[in-house]
Amino acid sequence: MSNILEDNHLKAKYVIIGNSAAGLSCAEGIRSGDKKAKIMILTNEKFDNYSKPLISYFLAGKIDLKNIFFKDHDFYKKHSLTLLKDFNVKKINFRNKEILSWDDKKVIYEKLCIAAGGVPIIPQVELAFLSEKEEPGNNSNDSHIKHGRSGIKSRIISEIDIKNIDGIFTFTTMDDSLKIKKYVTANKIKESVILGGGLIGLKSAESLLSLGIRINIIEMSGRLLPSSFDKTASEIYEKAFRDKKSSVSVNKTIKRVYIKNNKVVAVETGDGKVIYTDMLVIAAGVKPNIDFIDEETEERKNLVFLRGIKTDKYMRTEVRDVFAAGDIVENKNVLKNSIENIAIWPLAVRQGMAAGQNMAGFFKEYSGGFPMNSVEIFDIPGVAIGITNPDNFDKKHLEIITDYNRDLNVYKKIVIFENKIIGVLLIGNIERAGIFSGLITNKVNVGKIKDLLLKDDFGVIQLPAEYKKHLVTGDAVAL
Amino acid sequence: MADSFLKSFKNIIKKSKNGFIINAENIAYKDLNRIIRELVKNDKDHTYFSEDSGRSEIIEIQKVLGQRYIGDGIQENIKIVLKGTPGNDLAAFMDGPQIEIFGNAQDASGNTMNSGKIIIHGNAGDITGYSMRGGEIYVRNDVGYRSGIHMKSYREKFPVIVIGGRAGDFLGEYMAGGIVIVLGLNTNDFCRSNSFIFKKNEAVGNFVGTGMHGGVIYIYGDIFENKLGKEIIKSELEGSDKAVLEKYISNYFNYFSLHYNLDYNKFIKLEPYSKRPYGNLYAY
Amino acid sequence: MALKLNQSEFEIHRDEQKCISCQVCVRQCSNDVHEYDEDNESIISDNIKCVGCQRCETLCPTGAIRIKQRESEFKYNYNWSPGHLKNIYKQAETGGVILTGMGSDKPYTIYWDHILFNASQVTNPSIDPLREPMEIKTFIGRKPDKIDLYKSSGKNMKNPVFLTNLGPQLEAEIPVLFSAMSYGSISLNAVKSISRAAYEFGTFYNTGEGGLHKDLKKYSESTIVQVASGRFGVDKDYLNSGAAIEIKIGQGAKPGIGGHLPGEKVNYEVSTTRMIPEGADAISPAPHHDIYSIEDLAQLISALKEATEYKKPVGVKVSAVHNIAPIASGIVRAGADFISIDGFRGGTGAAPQVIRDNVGIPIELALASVDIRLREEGIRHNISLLVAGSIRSSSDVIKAIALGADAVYIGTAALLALGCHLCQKCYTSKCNWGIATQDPYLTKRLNPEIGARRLYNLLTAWAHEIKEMLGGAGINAIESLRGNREHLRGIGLSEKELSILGIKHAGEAW
Amino acid sequence: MNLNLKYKSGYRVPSGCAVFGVINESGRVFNGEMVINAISMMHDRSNGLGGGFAAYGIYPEFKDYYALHLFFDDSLARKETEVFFQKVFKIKYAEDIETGKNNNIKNPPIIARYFVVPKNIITVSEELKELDINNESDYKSAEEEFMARFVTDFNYGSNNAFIISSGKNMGVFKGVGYPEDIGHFYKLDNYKGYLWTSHGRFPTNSTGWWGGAHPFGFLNWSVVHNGEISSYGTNKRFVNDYGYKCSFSTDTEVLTYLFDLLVRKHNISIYLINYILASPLWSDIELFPEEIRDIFKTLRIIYSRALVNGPFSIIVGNQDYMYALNDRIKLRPLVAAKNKDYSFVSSEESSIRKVCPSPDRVWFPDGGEPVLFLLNKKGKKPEIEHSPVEYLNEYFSSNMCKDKQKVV
Amino acid sequence: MQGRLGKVKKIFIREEFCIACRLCEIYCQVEHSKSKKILKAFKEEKDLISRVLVEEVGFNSFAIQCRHCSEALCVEACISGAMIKNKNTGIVICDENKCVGCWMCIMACPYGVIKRNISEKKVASKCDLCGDEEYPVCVKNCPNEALQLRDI
Repeated sequence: MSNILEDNHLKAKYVIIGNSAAGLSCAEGIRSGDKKAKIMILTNEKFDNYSKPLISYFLAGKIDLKNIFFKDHDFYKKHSLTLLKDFNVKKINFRNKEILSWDDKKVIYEKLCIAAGGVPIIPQVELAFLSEKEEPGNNSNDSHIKHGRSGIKSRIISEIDIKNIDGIFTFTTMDDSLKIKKYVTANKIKESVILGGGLIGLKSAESLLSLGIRINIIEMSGRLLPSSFDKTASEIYEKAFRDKKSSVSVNKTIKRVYIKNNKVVAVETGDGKVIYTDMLVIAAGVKPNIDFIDEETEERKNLVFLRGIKTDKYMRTEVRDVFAAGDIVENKNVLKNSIENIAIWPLAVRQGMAAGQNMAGFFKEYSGGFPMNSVEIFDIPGVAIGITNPDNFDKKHLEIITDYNRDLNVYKKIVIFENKIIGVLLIGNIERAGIFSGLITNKVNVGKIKDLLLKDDFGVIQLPAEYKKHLVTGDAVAL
Repeated sequence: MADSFLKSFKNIIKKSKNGFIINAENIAYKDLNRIIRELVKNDKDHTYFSEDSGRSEIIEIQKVLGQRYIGDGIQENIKIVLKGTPGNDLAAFMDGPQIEIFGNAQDASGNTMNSGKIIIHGNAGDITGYSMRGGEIYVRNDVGYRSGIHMKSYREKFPVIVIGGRAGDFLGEYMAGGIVIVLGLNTNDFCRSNSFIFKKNEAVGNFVGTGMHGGVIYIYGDIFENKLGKEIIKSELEGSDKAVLEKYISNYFNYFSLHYNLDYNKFIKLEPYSKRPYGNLYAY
Repeated sequence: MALKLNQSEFEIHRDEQKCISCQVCVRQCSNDVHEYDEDNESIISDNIKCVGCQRCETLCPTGAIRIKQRESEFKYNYNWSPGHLKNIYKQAETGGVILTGMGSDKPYTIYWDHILFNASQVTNPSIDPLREPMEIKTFIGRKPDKIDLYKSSGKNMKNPVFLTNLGPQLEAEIPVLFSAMSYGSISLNAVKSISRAAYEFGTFYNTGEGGLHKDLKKYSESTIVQVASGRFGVDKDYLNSGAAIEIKIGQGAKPGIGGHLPGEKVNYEVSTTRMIPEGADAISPAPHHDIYSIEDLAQLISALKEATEYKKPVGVKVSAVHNIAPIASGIVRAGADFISIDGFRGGTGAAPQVIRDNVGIPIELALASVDIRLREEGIRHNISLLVAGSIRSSSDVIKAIALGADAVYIGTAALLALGCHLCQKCYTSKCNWGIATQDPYLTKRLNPEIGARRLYNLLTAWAHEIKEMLGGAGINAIESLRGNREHLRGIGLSEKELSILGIKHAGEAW
Repeated sequence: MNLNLKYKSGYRVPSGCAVFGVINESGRVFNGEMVINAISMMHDRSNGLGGGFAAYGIYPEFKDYYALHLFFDDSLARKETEVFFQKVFKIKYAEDIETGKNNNIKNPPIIARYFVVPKNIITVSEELKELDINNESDYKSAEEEFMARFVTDFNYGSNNAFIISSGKNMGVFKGVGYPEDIGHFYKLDNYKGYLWTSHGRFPTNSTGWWGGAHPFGFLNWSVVHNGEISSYGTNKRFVNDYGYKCSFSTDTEVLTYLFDLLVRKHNISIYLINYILASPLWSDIELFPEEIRDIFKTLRIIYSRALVNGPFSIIVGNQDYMYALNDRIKLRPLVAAKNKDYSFVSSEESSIRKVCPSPDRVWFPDGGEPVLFLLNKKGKKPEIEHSPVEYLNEYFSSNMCKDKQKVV
Repeated sequence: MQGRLGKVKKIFIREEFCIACRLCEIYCQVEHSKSKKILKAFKEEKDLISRVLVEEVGFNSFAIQCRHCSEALCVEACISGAMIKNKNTGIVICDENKCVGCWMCIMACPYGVIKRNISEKKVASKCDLCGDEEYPVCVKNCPNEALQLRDI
């Protein structure tokens, strides 16, 4: 496939930017309707495909390179897909339907799906470059940057710094994972700071922990996984971290990172505490990867709603023949009835599939989604579905029922709004979590079974009759 | 002993151009059959009958009436010509000869026959070809009930019955191999004035092929579905079927000097669903 | 609580090597025999609660359980059998009548087992039922003495006038019908199984006195609706919903005794079907209180015929009692179209043991004597005779028909096909096989699709066997066997018994 | 003792046999030589334990009298019988039946015939008093009924004398021996009849006895039969229920009573009899045209006990016709032939050809398909009522039968 | 009962006939054990997991296992490509070699019929319709045909 790269002008009926969940689903979606036309997939990476969520498992050594691919090796061949690797999109000329790369390759499309995913958010952290003799944190205070001190060089961190300075990493790509792996192995790293207690933070923490590295998580908000967890849930994991001689610091930020000899040596938190560390993982979240869409253009304005690309229910954007799917997209949150970016794998797949089918001419609706995530750290599985922290809901119709068994480390929280479940948080026992996502998706009235929801033997059988019938006889039945 | 036996019948045995002529009037079947056997044994040259070579040594029996078991158990390839009405069990256990009857045959002709040929210029009675294992039977006109019952092929043996007229009920009952062909053409027994029983104007009676688990029945013209035994399936001819039919039907036409213009597309073919129709009958 | 003197009837053997503590037995026993001990992760079984239904044994996936009749429970005494002792202990404790279920298990002579059937050899050919036609279709209903086919005069020769009015007939594809078992005494799923099997096979089932559940109306052409003394569920619709009507006078297991369905079995569905209040006892009086004599029976028969416009055969079911022959004669003369006679080994959901085991006569003798008596009176051919009371196999059927029956009813055999293991505890309503119970947890265990299939299979198998035996005897229509006692021989029977049965002894030629 | 009691006391004697029958439909009479010739061809089908003949039209001079043929054990029995007969009958003529000497015929009984009419039946029979007799035809029926009861009662009650033949202008000649010997023993070449049936017997289970030989004669009926009836018990009880007493314990006796009951007493057309004795299968009945299906269904249901099961071929003689029938799945052979006004039925074709070498037509009746040859008395067929069968025949002949391709 | 013969077949749940004996669970555990022998599996192996689940409330009960949905949410949610729906047979299978135990599928499945198997490597454990068997063992061993394998 690599020889294709030598061709400067490439054409395909369908072009997909992005080679992950959404992109490949999109390709499958197209193929389900159009068996023949050329499909070209552009990726800025050098791998065939790999599952981004798996990079933490790879880092932890739980899976090898062979298994990090979520599509088989013959996937491209089977679906006659042309994959252009190392294709870094510089800009898209929507009027001419051209995609240009930084190395001046050009791809011409008839229909385009942008599934370029997300990129890490880099927070405004100061980098302090220490000389050999300087030590981090001495007399440090908030005015440090402004006034300077004995000539310490400092600046706000940039993407280039992450690439160039040893020990600072983001953690969203295979490259990141490989780099970290190489770094920790080569330097026999024992101590690490993770900036951010969100999903990426936790995942990277778990991986590093399993490599025998102590973790210091610095989370800006009051709890881990702030979008999904509540304080109780967070504390279960915080305790688990502490048990592993790691630390979790909530309501804290990192204001400064100390670099010596182009290498991270310590971080200083917002309250002035210095934490010596060999490495720093910046896990402050991701944002839609829309940088290659020229900010000046008309199209950019049409495409982008808040942070990502807005699509309709057919995954069409405002620009003709341009579709989008995956973490780059802003679409409906069915629970809030709002438009937002929900960057989770299942929705990426679903959107990609819908986009692909619509590109091939079939009307396939994507009806929106809601966030959900599962983690398992220190053998404690946790699942958060929907709105687990219902801040903006009318309290009158809101019920939150919880059950916390400290001995077993089992915590259940169910958020009910107007007799319908809108959020579920399960820690410790997640066995039948999916039933709740079903109830949420299908907006099932649980008014009569509220008492049963938290029971250990809660299952399909207790569900309201009609919905149960749908389930039991549901997909598999025509009685 | 044998010679003296034959001598005692010298008045009724005459040498003919190519064999013997026997006048069987009022001769008991035991005597008649022994005469035939002795004549066969005496033929030391074994210049037996062969249809292909045209050579023939023929024992012709005239005025046959009711004598049973003619040809029973004979293994040599002689030809016997019968004029009259032979009795039951004609050619039972026969293993070689060709018997040609100018007249009707009674019941159980070709019973458990191993090889040879029976050509009947008339009708044949019930259970014609019972348990026949090999050889061929040609009946110019009709046959009675249960013709071809339990006939079966075995290794190189392959029994064939060709019926020019109509066959009674239970044709090919239990049939396990071989071929039965019913033409339904040359019948003298079709619309019977005395018949009260509901019979469609068809070449075969009821319960065709009941219990059949091998072999093929070909019938000229379609038949009423209700007549089919529950173990068989009706289908149309394939190319190879036509070749088989042509072979035996041309024999039939030759033997009886007949000719019909047959439309081979009008044949139906009956075959069993299974070699083991009763596989599920028993509880173990 | 005073000491109970009765010991357990069964021993539960659990092979610990095989027991995997899966608890299927625990979950399946409605008598709470088995209990899971969490501490030991093992199962403990209580012999005394066991009724010997073998549900656990049957379902145990490793074959770890064996239920054995408990031996030497009492000191041996020929006269005072364990049965007597147990009953006395129980009665001494409770002061009650000993109840039991299913037919009598006492060792009276079973005449079926002393009768042998005939086959052809040489003088006539046996007939191969698989290949040759073999007819076992049976018509049940009243038949006239002779036929008057057409008018002897009249000019319209093209349209002969058919004079004989045959009267309504039940057309059964096999001379085997399912006998009366009411919804209430058995579960709806059991009735569904039976009715569906009857419908699909082309025979009949009998509602018993339980009324006709709405789900069974679709099988009405295969239904015999029963009118018993309690008249449960009987209305004009009910009468018209069946193919025939049977007036129940008596039941073989409990001649002269009424019935009693306890209120706890009368749930919503049963109450609707029987048209009685929910939870109320359903009591069938011993006699019909409009029948105190034979002429009253005639009156009821006529009333039912009037109500159904003479479109359905009306029969009468009686127990086989000592003077059954004249009783049967009276029933024929009262205008019944068929008589059902239930022998003393007939089954029941609940009967006083003392009645069940001591009242009535065996069906074989009743049948023979009724057939002869009706024949002597020249009225046998007018009526169809159905017999019941422990028909256990196709050979019993064949023998019954050769003795003179038109058809048989099977009850216990049908329940066995549904899984019954004859534990005889029907009256407890805890039937572990989901048959004699209304407990929804238990009735679920009988899937009527499986039940109907099993019954259909049973009839199919019996039909094959009946045909085999008929064919062996050189007969190709069941009517040629009816009353053909020449094909029967007794074995090990006294002259008197042979004479009542009207058959020769084995070894005697024609 | 020829009339050994034990054969009478409920022992049934099944048998395999040869049957033959011939009728001249124009009513021309011919002597018994032909039928002896024919039946002798089937010598091997019998074993010398029974043979017999029935002949119609043999007693024209006594045609209005019942010709009773009797076997007596001894002269005492004969004496007693004759005294009894004197009371009941007006005896027109009586004689020993002439027999010839035949070495193969052993121990014949005393054989005699009586031409009789009953004295006033109203006075002799209490039972018949109840009958409603208004005219000659009623009286004729009543007289037949009287004779029927008399004959069955006589045979049932007697141990040493039997009436073997009781019709008018007909007679049964039978005994223990091969049929050809019996024929010569009775000198049948001296008799001339228009309808002859004959029987060669191969009884099993017992030695033959004179009374058990065939044909079975009862009133004008004579029946010869080949095969064993599996439904014997059922059929016997059926005729028993209608007052027939079975004295001879043979299938043939029961068959005869079935014909008498159905045709004479129940007035069922001879055209319908096969639908009872060899009923069509239920599956065939379903195929009948709807208009008459019920009739056949009813017929079978009511007369289910008259279904004759097991292998049989029978030839029934009557003053008006010769009737032959096979069981419905044809387990016994039957061949029919016609040559001008002679018609034949036989177990084997060779017997027919023996007496009629080239008949116009030879055919095998199907199982349950009757063969009926009517006597054409003075150009007048016997009165047979219109029946569903004619309708059926018409239906099928118009719908089904079309000429086949002709021989080239 | 008819065999699979490559057709798309599914297990139908018939609640009205489930008798809560749980034999389906027992046989499922055996089928997915190492030895596949009931005594050996139960006596010697640990952490047997049933992929069919009997739910019971009062006399109501049924056994539920993977519905092999036409649009399977578990497949959609799977981040490792372990959960695959075979387009020919319709069967959804979790490739335990690829599964990393992220439990996204458990979270997605509205029937709640995927289980955590943490006995060795963490993997999602679910009904595979007993791949090689003519009938899934739960269907084969249901004494009351409350589970039926039928064509779609």
